[in-house]
Amino acid sequence: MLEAYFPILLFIIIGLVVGIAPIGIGFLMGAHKPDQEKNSPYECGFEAFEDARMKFDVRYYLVAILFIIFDLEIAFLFPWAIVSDQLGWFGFTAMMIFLGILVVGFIYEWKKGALEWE
Amino acid sequence: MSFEFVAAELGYLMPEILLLTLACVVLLVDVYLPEQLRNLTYQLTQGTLIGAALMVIATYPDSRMVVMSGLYVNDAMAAILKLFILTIVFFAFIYSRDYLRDRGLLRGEFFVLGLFATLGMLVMVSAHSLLLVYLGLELLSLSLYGMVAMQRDSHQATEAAMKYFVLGAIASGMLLYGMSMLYGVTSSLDLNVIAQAINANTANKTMLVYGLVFIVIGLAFKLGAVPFHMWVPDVYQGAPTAVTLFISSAPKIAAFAILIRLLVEGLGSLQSHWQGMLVLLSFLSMGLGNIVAIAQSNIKRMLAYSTISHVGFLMLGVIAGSAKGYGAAMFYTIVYTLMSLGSFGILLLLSRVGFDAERLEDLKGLNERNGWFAFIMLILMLSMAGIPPLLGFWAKWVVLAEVIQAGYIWLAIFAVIFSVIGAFYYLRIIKLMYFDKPEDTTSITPQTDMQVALSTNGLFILLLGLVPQVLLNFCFSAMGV
Amino acid sequence: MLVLSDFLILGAVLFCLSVAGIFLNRKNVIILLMCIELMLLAVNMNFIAFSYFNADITGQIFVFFILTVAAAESAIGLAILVVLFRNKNTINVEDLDSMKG
Amino acid sequence: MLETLYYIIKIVAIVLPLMGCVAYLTLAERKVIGYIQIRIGPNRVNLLGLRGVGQPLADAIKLMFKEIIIPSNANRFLFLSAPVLSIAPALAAWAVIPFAEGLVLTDINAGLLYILAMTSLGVYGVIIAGWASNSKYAFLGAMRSAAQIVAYEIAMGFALVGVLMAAHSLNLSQIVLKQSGSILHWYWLPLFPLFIIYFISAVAETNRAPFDVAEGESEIVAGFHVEYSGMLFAVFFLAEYANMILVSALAALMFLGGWLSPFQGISAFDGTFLAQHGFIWFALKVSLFLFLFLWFRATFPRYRYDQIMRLGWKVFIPITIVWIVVIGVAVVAKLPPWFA
Amino acid sequence: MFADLPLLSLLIWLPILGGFWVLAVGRQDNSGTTAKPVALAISIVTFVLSLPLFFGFDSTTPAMQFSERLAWIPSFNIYYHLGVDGISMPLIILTTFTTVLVVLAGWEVIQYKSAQYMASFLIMEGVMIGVFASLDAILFYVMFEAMLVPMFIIIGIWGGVNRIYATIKFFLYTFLGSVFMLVALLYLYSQSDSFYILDYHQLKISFQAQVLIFFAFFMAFAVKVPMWPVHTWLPDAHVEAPTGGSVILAAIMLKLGAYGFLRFTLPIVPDASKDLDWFMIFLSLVAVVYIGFVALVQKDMKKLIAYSSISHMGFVTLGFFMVFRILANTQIPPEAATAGAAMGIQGAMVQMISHGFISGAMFLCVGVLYDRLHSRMIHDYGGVANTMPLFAMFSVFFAMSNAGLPGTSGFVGEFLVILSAFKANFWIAFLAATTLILGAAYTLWMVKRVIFGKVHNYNLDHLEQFSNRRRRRAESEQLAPTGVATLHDLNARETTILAILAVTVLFFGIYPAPLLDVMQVSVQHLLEHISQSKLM
Repeated sequence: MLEAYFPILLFIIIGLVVGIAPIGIGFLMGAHKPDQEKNSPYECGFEAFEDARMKFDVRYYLVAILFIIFDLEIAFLFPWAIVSDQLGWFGFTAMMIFLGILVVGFIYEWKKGALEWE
Repeated sequence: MSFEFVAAELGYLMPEILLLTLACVVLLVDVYLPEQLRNLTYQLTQGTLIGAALMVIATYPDSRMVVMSGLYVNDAMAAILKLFILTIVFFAFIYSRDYLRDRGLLRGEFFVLGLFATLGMLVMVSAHSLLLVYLGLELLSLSLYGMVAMQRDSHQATEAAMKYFVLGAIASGMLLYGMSMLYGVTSSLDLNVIAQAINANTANKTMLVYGLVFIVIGLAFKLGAVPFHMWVPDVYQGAPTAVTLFISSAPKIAAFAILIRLLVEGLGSLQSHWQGMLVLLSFLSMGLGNIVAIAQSNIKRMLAYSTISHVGFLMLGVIAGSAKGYGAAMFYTIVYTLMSLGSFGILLLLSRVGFDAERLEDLKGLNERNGWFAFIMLILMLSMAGIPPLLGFWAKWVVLAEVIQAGYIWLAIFAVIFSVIGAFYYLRIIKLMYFDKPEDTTSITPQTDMQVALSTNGLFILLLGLVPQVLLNFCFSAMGV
Repeated sequence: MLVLSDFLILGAVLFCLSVAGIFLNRKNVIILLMCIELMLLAVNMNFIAFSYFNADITGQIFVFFILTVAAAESAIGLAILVVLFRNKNTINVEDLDSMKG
Repeated sequence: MLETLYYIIKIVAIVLPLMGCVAYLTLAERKVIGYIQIRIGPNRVNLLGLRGVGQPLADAIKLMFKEIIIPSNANRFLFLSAPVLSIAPALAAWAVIPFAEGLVLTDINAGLLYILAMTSLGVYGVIIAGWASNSKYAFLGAMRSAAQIVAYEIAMGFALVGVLMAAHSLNLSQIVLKQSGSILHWYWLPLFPLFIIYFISAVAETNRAPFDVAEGESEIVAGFHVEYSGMLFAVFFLAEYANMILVSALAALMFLGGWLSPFQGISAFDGTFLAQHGFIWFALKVSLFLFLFLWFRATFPRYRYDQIMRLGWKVFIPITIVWIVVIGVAVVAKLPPWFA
Repeated sequence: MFADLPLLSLLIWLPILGGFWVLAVGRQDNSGTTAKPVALAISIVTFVLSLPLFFGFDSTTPAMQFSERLAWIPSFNIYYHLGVDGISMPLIILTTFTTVLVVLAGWEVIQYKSAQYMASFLIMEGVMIGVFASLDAILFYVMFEAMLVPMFIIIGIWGGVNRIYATIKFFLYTFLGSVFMLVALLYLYSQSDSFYILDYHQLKISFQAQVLIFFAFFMAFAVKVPMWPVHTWLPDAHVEAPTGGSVILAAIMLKLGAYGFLRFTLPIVPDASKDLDWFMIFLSLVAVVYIGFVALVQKDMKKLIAYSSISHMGFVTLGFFMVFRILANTQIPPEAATAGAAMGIQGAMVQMISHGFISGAMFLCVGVLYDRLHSRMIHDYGGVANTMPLFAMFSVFFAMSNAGLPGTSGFVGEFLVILSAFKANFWIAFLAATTLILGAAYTLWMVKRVIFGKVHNYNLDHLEQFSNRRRRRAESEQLAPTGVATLHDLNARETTILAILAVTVLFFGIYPAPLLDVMQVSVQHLLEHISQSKLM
C-alpha cells in the first residue's frame, strides 16, 4: 500500500527540480550587476526608512486563529463524510451536534465582529 | 475498541449534556443581549449550574456504572465530586459578579468560559478512558487560560496567562507522553482494561513505569506540586482575583479526580512505584509551599504557596494507598476548595472599583471595618492552618491518620511541622485583621446574595467542623469504605 | 524494515528536543509555542506507532483528538501572545518577569 | 530501479505537456482578454505561421536573460526558496489526477487528501516570499494573500466535504466513477451551491481576478513578488498558472464527471464517439473552467479586501454548512438517484 | 436532680454558645453595657452548674463519672466521650470559678470591643472544660488546640505594646508542641483502633515506640506547663496579656500541660517515663531553682509572677515524675513507697489547684495597679500601702501564700511534694525545698518594693521622656503629686474578687481534706497503671 506513494515522492522531487532548474538557468544566463540602488527594496521612490517587517493588523492573527479552528473541524468532517452512509441516523445526529456547536461558535464570532474587516 | 451506542446510556450523561447545551445557549443569548440586560447572562449561568446539579442528583448511581463503551463512568465519587464542583462554581460566580462588573469584565465570555471549564471538570471526574481524561483536562485548561487572559489591558494578567499556558501545555504534553506509553503497553485507552492488563502481568513493566513517571509529572504540573509548581504563584497573582478564585477552587477537585482515576483505578497495581514519587512530591510541596509563603507580601501569591502546600497534604491521603486514604484525600480536596473559595471571596469583597485587595496590608483592621466578615476570614484562615475544630483541621487529621496507618510516620511528622510553619502566615493575616488599625476605613457593603453566600461558606467550615462525619461519610462512601 | 522501537526512539527524540527547546530557549515566546506543538507531535508519533504495531485503531483516534486540541491550544496561545505583545511590546521570554517572590 | 525510471518517464510525460499548457495558457489569456476587449492581443511572434503563437517562448527566453535581483536585507535562502515552494506542490498534486479511466500516475486511496495537502502548501510560497523580501509592499501583499487563501480554504474544504459525502471515497477515480450515469448524475446538480462555491473559492485561492488584491498592481504594485525578477518571477508565474489548471481539473473531476462523457445515458448518442468516455472530455471540461478564469479577469473589477473577506466568511461558509446538512439528510435517507 | 442532666456537656456548651450570644447582643457596643452583664450571668450559671460535679462526686471509685458517650466520627471510632474522675473534676471547678472572677476583673477596664472580650473568655472556658472532661483522645486534642484561638485573640487585641510578638509566639510554640501529640495519638490509634484514652492505658507498646510517644507528648505538655527550656513564651504572653488573660493563662492553661502528663504520659508510656524520669526530674528542678533565680531579678511584676509560675509548675512535674524513684526505692517498705508516690502526685495536684488561685490572685493584684497607673514596673511603685491599705493587705496575703506560708493552700502542695521527695532521694528533696526560700525571696522582695517604702508620686507619663533615672527623680520632685500618691483603694468589685480568692486560699490551706479526698482513689488507680509495665 505504501508503494503506491513512491511515485508521489518522485513527483515531489521532480516538482522541486522543476522549480529550482529555471532559477539556476536564470542565474547562469542572466546578467549579474548588482548595485545599492538596484538592491534596495521598492518604496515608491522614497528611501526605505524602516524595517519592512513591521507590526501589522491584529486581524490577520485573528484570521489565522479562526482558520486553525475551522480547518480542524473540516478534518473531522472528512472521515465522517466518507462513511456517512454506513453510519445512518446515529452518525448523522452525532455530526449535526458537532456542527451545531461549530455554528454556535461561528455565530458568536460573527456577532462579536471577528469577521468584520473595514 | 468497539463502540456500541445505547441511547438509554445518554441518561447518565445528562448533567454534561445539559451543561454543554446551556453553555451554548448562554453564549448565544449573551451576544444578542443589550447591555442593560447583562444580568440575564449571570442568572442563566447560575440556573444552568443548578440544573446540572439537579441532574447529577437525578442520575445518582446505585452502583458503579461504566457506560458509553467504557468511556464514561458514573459512580458515587463522580456524583459527589460533581455536586461539589457545581456548588463551588455557583458560589464562585456569586462572589465574582461585582468584582467583574467594576472592572468591565462582566461579559458573557467569563461565564461561558466558566461553564465550559465546569464541563471539563465534570468530564474529568467521570472519565474512564485516557481519551476522556485528556479531553476533559484540556477543556478545563483551555478555558482557564482564556479566563486568565480576559483582563486584556493588564500586564500581569496577560503575562500570567502566557506562563500558565506554556506550563499547562507542557504538563499536557507530559501526561500525553505517559498515556502513549500506557496505551502502547496495554493496547487500550480504557482504564479497566489497562488495569487488567497490568494485573495479568502481560504488560511490559519497564515501559509501564516509564510511562507512569510522565503521568505523575503531568499530574503534578496540573496540581501544582513542587517541583512542578512554577506557574502557580504567578498565575494566582497575575490573574484577576475573580479568576484566581475560580482556578484555586473547583479545578482542584477535578485534578484530584483524575489523580484517582489514573493512578488508583488505572495503575493501582503500580502503587509501589507511584507511592514513592508522590512521597517526594508531597514532602517538597508541603515544605516549599509553607516556607516560601511566609516571605510573601502579596496575599494572592501567599495563598498560591499555601495552595502548593495543601496539594502536598492532599497527596498524603493518596500515598496511604488504601480506600480510606483516598477518601481522606477526597475530603481534603473538598475542604481545601471550600476554604480557598471563601478566602478569595473575602478578597473580592474588599476590592472596589479601581482597587484590588492584593497586599497583606489591605486586610488591616478588617475587624473594625466589618466584624462579621473578619470573623468569617478568621474561620477560614484558622481552618487553613488546621486549627481544630474547624473543617481544615479534620482534613489534615484524616490524611495524617491514613498516612500513619500506612506506616509513613516520618512523613506525618514532617507534615505537622510544616503545617505549624504554615500556621504562621495564616496567623499573620488574623493579626492584620484583628490587631492592626485599618488604613482605609470605607465600609464594606456587599450585595445581599454575596453576604449570604460568604457567610454560608464560612459557617459551613465552622459548623461542619463540629460534625465532620457528615462530609466524611460522603467521601468514604464514594471510595467504598 | 522499521520496527516499533525505531518509532519510539524517534518519538522520544522529538519529545526531548521539544522539552530542551522550551527550557533552553530564553528569547521568543513563539518558539515556545512551536516546541509545545512539537511535543504533541512526538506523542502522536508514539500513538500512531503503537496503534499500527498493536493493530488497534483507538490510538489513531486519540491522535485525531490530540491534533484538534493542539489546534485549539495554539489558537489560544496565539491569542494570548497577541494581548501580551500589545501590553508589553515584547515577546521576549526573559521579559516575562514582572511577578517575583 | 527500472520501475523508478519508468515512473520518471511517466512523470515527465505529465509535467512537460503541463508546462506547455501553462505557457500557452498565458497566451490564451492575453488573447481571450484581447478579444473580449475587442483587440487582438499578441500577434507579433510568429511560429509555424501562426501569429502570436511564439509569444510564450519569447517571453521565456527574455526572462531567462533578465538579471535576478536579491534585495539588500532580504533573507537570501528564504527568498530563493519561496518560488520553489510555490511551484513544487502545484506540480506534485498532479500525481493523483486521473486523466481518464485508469490513466493516472498512482491511484491512491487518499487522493483528495493529498491534493488538499499540496494545495495548502502553496500559501507558504506566498508568505515566505513576502517575508523574505523585506519590502513593505511584498509583506502587505503576503499578509493579504495568506488571510484570503486561508479564508477561502475553509469554504473550499466544506465544499469538498459535500463531494465526499456524495462519493464516499477520497479516491479521485472513484469519485468520478460514482458520477457515471448521465450528465444529471454529475455532482454539479446535487451539489450545485457547493460547486459554485468551490469554483469561486478556487479563483480566490489562486489569487486570480477579481480576488487578486494580493498582487493588486494598482495598489501594491505586485504584492508579494514585487521584489522578484527574471526567472524567480517566472517561476511564480508558472506556479500561478499551474495552480489554475490544477483547480480547474479538480473542479472537473469532482463536479463535472471528469472524463465521463456528457452524452452518456442519452440513447440517441449511444455508440457514437460522443458517448465515449475519455481524456478529451476531461480536457474540454478543464478548458471550460480555464476559460471562466479568463472571462472573470476580463469582466469583473477587483473586489475590495473587506468584500472578499465578507464573501468568504459570511456568505460561503454559512451556505456550505447548510448544504452539508441538506446532503447529510439526503445521504442518510438514500435520496435517489445520487445517494441511493 | 442533676443525675440525668448531661452536666459536662452543659458546662462545655453553655459558655461557648453563651459566648456567641454575647457577641450577638453586644456587637454594636464597644463598652459592653449589655454584653458584660450577660457574660457575667452566663459565667455564674456555669459555675453553679459545676458545683454538682463536686457534691455529686463519688470519691470511692476511680471510674469515670458523669459520663456521656455519643458517636461522633464513627469512621474512625471517635466518640463524643466525656467524663471526670478525681483528677479532672477539681480542675473543672477551678475553671468555672476562675472565669467568673475574670469576667468581673474586666468589668471596668475593658472599654474596647467588650463583647468580643467577654465572648472570648466564655468560649475559652467551655473549651478548657472540654479539655478536662474529654475521654476521647481526639476530642481532647480538638479542645486542647481550640483553646489557642481565643487566647490568641485576647492577647492580640487587648494586650500590651508587644502583644503581637507575644501572641504569635504563644500560638506557634504551643501549636508546634501539640501537633506532635497528634501524631502520637494517631499512632496509638493505628495500634489500637480506638481513641478512648482509657483504652490506651491498657495498650501494650514496644519500648522504642514508647520513647517516641513519650517525647511527642512531652513536646505538647512541656510547652504548655511550661518546663524549662521551652518556657520562653510564657513571660512574654503574661506580660502582654490583659489581666484576665494572664489569670486564665496562669490559673488554668498551665494546668492543662500537667494534666496531660497525668492523663497521657504516665499511664500510657510508663516504661519510657520510668526510663526517662531523670530527664523530667532534672528539667523540673531546673525550673524550680534556676527559674526561681531568674524571677528574683525581674523588674516587671507580671514577668516576675510569670517566672514564679514556671517555678511552681516545676514542682508539679517534679511531683509527677518522682513516683518511679519512690516506687523503686528499696530502703522503704513497698506500702510506704506506694503511699509516698500517691502523696507526691496528690501534692502536685493540690499545688496545681492552689497555684491556680494564687497566681490568678496575684495577676489580679498587678492588674489593679496597672489599671490605675498603667505601669507594671516595680520601680514605678513604692509605698502603695499608704494609699491603698486594703489592697496592700490582700497583696501581702497572696504573696505570702505564693511563698508557701503554712495555713495557705500554697503550703499544702509544696509540703506534700517535698515530703514525698525525701522518699525518693534526699538531694532532689533538698533542691525542691529551695523553692521555699527562693519563692519567699522574690515574692516578698517585690511586695516590699511595691507595697512598702517611700511613696512614689510623680507623673509617669510625663517622665517617660527621661531615660536618665536621676533626671527623672529631679523632675518628679517638682511636680504636683501624681502617681502612687493619687491612687485610690480597691472598689467594691475588686474587693469582692480578691476577698473570694483569699477565702478560698485560706480554706484549702487550713482544710485541704475535701480536695485530697476526691483525688485519693483516682490517684491510687492511676498509680496502679503507672507501676505496671506496658511493654509488648
